[in-house]
Amino acid sequence: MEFNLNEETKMLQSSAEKFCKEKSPSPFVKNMIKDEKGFSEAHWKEMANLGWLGLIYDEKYGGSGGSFFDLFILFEEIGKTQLPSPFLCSAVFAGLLINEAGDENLKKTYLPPVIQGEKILTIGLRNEQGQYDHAAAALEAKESGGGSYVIKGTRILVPYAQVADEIIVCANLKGEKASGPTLFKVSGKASGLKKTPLNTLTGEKTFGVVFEDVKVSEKDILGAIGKGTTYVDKVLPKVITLKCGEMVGGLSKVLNMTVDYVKQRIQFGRPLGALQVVQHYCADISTFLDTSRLIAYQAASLIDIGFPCAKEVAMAKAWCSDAYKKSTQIAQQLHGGIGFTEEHDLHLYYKHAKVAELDLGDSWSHRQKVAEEMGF
Amino acid sequence: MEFNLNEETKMLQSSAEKFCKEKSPSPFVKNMIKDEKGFSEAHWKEMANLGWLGLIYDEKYGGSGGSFFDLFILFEEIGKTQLPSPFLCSAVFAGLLINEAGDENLKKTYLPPVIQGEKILTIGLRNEQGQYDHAAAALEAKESGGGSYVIKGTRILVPYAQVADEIIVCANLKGEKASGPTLFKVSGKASGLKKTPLNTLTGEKTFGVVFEDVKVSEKDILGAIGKGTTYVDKVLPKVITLKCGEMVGGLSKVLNMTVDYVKQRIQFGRPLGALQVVQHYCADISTFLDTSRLIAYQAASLIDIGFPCAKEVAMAKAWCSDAYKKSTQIAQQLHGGIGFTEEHDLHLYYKHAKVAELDLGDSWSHRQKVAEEMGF
Amino acid sequence: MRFTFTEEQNKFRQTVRDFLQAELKAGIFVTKSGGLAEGNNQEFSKKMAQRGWIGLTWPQKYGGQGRTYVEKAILIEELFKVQAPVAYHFLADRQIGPSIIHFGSEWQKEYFLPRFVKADENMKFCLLFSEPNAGSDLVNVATTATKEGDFYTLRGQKVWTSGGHQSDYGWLLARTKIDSSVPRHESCSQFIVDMKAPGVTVRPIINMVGCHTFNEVFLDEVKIDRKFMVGQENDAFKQIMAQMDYERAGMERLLQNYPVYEKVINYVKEMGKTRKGDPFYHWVQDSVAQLEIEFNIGRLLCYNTAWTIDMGRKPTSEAALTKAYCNQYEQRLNDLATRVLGPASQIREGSPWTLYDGEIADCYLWSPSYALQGGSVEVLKNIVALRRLELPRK
Amino acid sequence: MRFTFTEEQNKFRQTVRDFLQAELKAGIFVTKSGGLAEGNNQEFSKKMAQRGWIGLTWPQKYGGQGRTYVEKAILIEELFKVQAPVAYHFLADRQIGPSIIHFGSEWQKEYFLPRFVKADENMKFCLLFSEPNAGSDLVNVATTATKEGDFYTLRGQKVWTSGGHQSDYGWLLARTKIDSSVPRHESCSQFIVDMKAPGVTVRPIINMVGCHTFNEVFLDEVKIDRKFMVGQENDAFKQIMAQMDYERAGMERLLQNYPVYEKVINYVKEMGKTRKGDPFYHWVQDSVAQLEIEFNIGRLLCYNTAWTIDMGRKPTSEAALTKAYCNQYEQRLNDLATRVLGPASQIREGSPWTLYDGEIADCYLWSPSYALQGGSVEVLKNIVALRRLELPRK
Repeated sequence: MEFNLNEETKMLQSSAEKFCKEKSPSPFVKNMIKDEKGFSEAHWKEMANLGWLGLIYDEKYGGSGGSFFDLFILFEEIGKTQLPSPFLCSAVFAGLLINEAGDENLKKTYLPPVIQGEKILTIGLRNEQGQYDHAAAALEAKESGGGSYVIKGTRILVPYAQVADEIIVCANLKGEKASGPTLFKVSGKASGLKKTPLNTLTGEKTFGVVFEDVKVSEKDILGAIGKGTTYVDKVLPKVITLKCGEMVGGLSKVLNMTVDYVKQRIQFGRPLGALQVVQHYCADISTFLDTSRLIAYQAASLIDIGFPCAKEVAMAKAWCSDAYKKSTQIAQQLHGGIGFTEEHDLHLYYKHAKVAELDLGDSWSHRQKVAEEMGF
Repeated sequence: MEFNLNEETKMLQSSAEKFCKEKSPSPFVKNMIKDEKGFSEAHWKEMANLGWLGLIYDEKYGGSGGSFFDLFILFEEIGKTQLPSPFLCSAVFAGLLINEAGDENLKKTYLPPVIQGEKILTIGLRNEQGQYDHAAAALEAKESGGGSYVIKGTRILVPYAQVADEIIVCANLKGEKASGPTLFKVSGKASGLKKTPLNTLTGEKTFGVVFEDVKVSEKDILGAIGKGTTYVDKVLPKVITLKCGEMVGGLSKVLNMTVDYVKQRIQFGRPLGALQVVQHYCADISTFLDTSRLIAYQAASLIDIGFPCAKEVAMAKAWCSDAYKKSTQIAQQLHGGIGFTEEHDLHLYYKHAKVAELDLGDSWSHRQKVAEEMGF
Repeated sequence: MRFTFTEEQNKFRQTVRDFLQAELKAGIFVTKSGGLAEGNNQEFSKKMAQRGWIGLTWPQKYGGQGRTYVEKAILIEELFKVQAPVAYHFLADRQIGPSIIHFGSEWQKEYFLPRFVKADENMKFCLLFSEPNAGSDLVNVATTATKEGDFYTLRGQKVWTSGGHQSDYGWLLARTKIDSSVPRHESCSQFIVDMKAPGVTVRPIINMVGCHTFNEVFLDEVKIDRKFMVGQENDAFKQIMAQMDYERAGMERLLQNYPVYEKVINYVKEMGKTRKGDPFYHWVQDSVAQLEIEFNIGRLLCYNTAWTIDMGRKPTSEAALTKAYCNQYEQRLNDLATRVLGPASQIREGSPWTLYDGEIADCYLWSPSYALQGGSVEVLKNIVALRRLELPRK
Repeated sequence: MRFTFTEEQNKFRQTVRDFLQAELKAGIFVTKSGGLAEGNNQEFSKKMAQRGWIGLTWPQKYGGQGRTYVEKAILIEELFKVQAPVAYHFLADRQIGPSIIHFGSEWQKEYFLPRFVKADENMKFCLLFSEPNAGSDLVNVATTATKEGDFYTLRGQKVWTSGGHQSDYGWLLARTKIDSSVPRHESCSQFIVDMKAPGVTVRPIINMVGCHTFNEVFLDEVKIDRKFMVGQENDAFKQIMAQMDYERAGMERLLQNYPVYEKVINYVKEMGKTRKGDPFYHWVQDSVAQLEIEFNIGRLLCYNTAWTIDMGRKPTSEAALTKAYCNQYEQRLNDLATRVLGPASQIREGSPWTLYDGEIADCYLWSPSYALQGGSVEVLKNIVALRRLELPRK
């Protein structure tokens, strides 16, 4: 048991902190909500140049073969300022799926441009209720002869679909020889693809995508037919853990904002923060932060060293979901009116906490996984 | 909607309050825990003379045909001082079962002595896990010819079994003509009956009773064969609601004790009750009390006027179980060391809250009933 | 004790319900949470006025109906269950009218009360209490009202003024004695301010839902006639105490998101048809049953508070306890709703795949606001501790 | 970051585990929650001493092993998982020893430390801190220690003295300056008191579990040699601050009811074999999964606190936060256990149909006591707010 970051990680952390603070102050984040793209291409390039996008990939694809734990630290920093970008969907989720499922050729074709930020990929794994349904996908792929398939169905909450060069989906393939859940990549410009921007709580760019008989070929299949669920389940723990990183980052910002506010806000002739009830609320947020960080770091660190950690990942997401959300609710209570305004920054985190809770399984669903791992 | 007690009820309440305070100060209650009988026969006689035991029964059986709501008020007062007696098991639970299921002859034989406190009955409806199992009783009654039956099995948490003249049970009758869950009364002195005192959290007198082929006759059957579950289910809401009365009484005492304590206890140079966190805890207990009282009064009042109120009863027990228990936990926290001693009275309520929670269904199980009533 | 309604009360409820159903059918309004914030509809208020439903509890000599607060609670319950657009008259009905009845001058009574109960033009009120440095601690108000002959001159700034941009009058708290030797709570007075008077500037505050309901109000040398002062000079805090009870007491505190609750229940019923035995369904039904219990208790608390007023008692601690309870209930409701309904509940109004046209998402955003008016949960718990339990201040 | 143990640590854990399993098999003790309160077994302590497991983290020159607090946490974890009977040496090992090392005189070090690490006869300690009017606010202690030549005379009364009736020495906090112009926290000193000295009277307090662990201790003109004063005169509070961190920091705070937790988990596993699909089972597995998460987090907090000490940092806020968290976890555990296991869990030791011989019932009764030592949850939250978050006192 050791609870300190190593020197290299600390350096990465402080450069990431600096980057996020400089590039992503809250007015910028709020502008991006109204922006059509929803992120800055300039930042995106810089993130690629800093090596962030390729951090965990093999050097032969242009990555730096770095540690997953360091990637987690990046997402913690990103969460602090809510820097918007397709990092998670493109260079993590899609990239890892390609890395996991793709053959060497595909990897060599796709990973380098993803890592360099030249291609943006995204993920369409959520059904019309917003649930990940790769185990029994509502999206269908039918053989249409000559090694071709036709994909039909709907995906929603597909991040950055409007700029995505490819969308990776898991479709239920019904073929003559082989069938089952299968990963496909679909060109973002494929005909039959209808993208509708969705206005959500956070305002992050996300889309509903309707597949109206979209044609793909067998070259668009990632990995083996029928193995889609397995690939996704292999990659998901990493995505979930990085989402926890984002949440821990957000939570730490909420604590700082709140403590600062109650120190300077004068009420009844003294700082709000001198009231014992307020102090205990702040201690509660502080406890939520410490505990969330520990349990999330644990998941990241065990993934990093390749330790089996299905339970630890589930514990992290279950706990962070509740802790972050409750912290933003307490923070709202302590901020009073000002925290409820658009002008203030607190709402960015209040909204992020709710959306992050609902993404990739809330605390209940991850407790189910914990229960499973406990042998219940 | 009217939230005041009528004059008659108020008078009953204040006389009950006086009785309980005088007869059942905490040293008495604590002595009764060590006492073999566990209650005072003198009190018992007085309760009968005051008309408490027969309050809700018809005048023709020696009752006073009073209101169920008034009975509830009595139990609230009893809960305040934790006055121990077989009131609930004998004059309520058993009495109501006889009233519900018995024929006129049986009622005339049994209700008057029960109401006069001359006979004590009790109830054996809980299986070896302490669960009410009348819907599928683990107790068996087999025909043994000549209108006789043999009862076999175990009941636990049978209150005051050592002094009970009769124990009412619901046994699964397996007969040639008729079968199913059936109510029997079993003489407390029947051979084959083995009673073992159980030491429980509260120390209320309660027993494990093993039925080793206890002989009963068809005269001992209450009501119709196969209808045992129905009778019990009809009476249970009343018992549950009176248990809520006990809990509300206990809760109100916990609030008073705690508020008094934090007013007089000096810490850091001022009363503990001047600390904002302590004030909020007390406000929480106060809220638990008001809400518990309202929801329990509602159940009692609707039963009183014969309104269908399965949901209201379930809501009352669900809420009171949680509210009372949490209040005793907060009270312990505020009392510190002194509340943890045997000398102090708080533990009586801390223990009572837990036992009352576990009796007759905890909050989870009553929420299930609420869900059912909601059409889920 | 009576936990049922009288026949007369049931009839009254039915009358209200019939009216509302007819209005709904006619498309006068739609049922969507947030009615209080958005439903500014004088025409609708006029219809209510015609039925005597504004000033229901006020004495008849002021145009009221002299009916009970329990009946008022029934009225509010029905209005809020369907989120009727009552914003035009709501504040006047709930607290401005009663304050004028208790503390107002004859002129004020004669001028305002009949207009309130008729929902006349230009009678929408807002509250000018909070200031940047006076929120929970209202005694800190810095806005001054300086007497100059028959006039007062107002100088200062107010904030968090709900509906300030749509209001004709503001109900103002201002300092009338600038003397540090006088206790602060004995140096303020209340005024009625014409929001169109020269020197009044209203600036919108956009909230995190993206809506404009709050405002900043700047008072720059606003001159008002002394007849617009309410009650005794420097007596504002005594008056406000009573007023606050009314502000807190109402059934609306429980029902601002009632349509969400109804939707959740219906959703779970549907779910039960196909998913019995599913662990998620079991979690959901348990959670929603808990909400149902909380809701029912909240309702009893509200009726109990109304009844306390009917008994002629000050409902200070009842109202405080009730509002704290209801605020927390509504927050739990909106949070749970998103989890029961799942990730699509994050999609807002106007987008496809949204649930109930964004109502679930919006209500989660509105949640923190319920505690902003009429006292935060913390302030309300203080009141219960100090007033009811009489715990020591020091 | 490393969330695994080194090979050496794993080996150490295995050694401890093997020893404990052998002791269990030999019937030296049984695993039942409450070991700390009841397991006063000098023979067992001696066996631990032989293995170097008392004073594990102390410098070698005082007979310690100079090992890390993380290793200590491993040791404690294994001991408490099986509820080994460590009460004889526990206090000396956890906080008396470290206090003597930091603040004690050479004589005290030479006399006590070697005897501690050997678990010698007559070396059981108790804490004489709390008084009837000094609980969370220790600065209020009224017990006095008056210097008279080479002696101090003690006069006063202590309370909530755990194990006072079995102890050989008491670690006392007393006032050494009776001068109201001196701040209270600069007027107390610490002493070691022979509990058999004339004038010391120990009176049992029976707790609500029905057990005798607490005591009142009366000090009636107790004379002690000045060599039993620890550290600088009037410097007690500085010393206590450090001592408290050790008192709060330990893994034992999470594990006082570990056997209950283990039983609950096994019970649920059994239940799953027959009741999958049952709504109650679903509620239970969800609730216990939540406990599992809380338990795992508590464990990380404890190791993190240990590691903080190993890094040479004062773990004040970590220890406070950890203890507050663990206290609450244990209370939830014991409460939930009764509900998972059902009504029979109310049956106590010795009665038939009891569950686990009354352990579940007893643990629910012990629950409120965890917050009584080392600071209530409220005091600990104050520490987090003031020390870590640096919120203002006034």
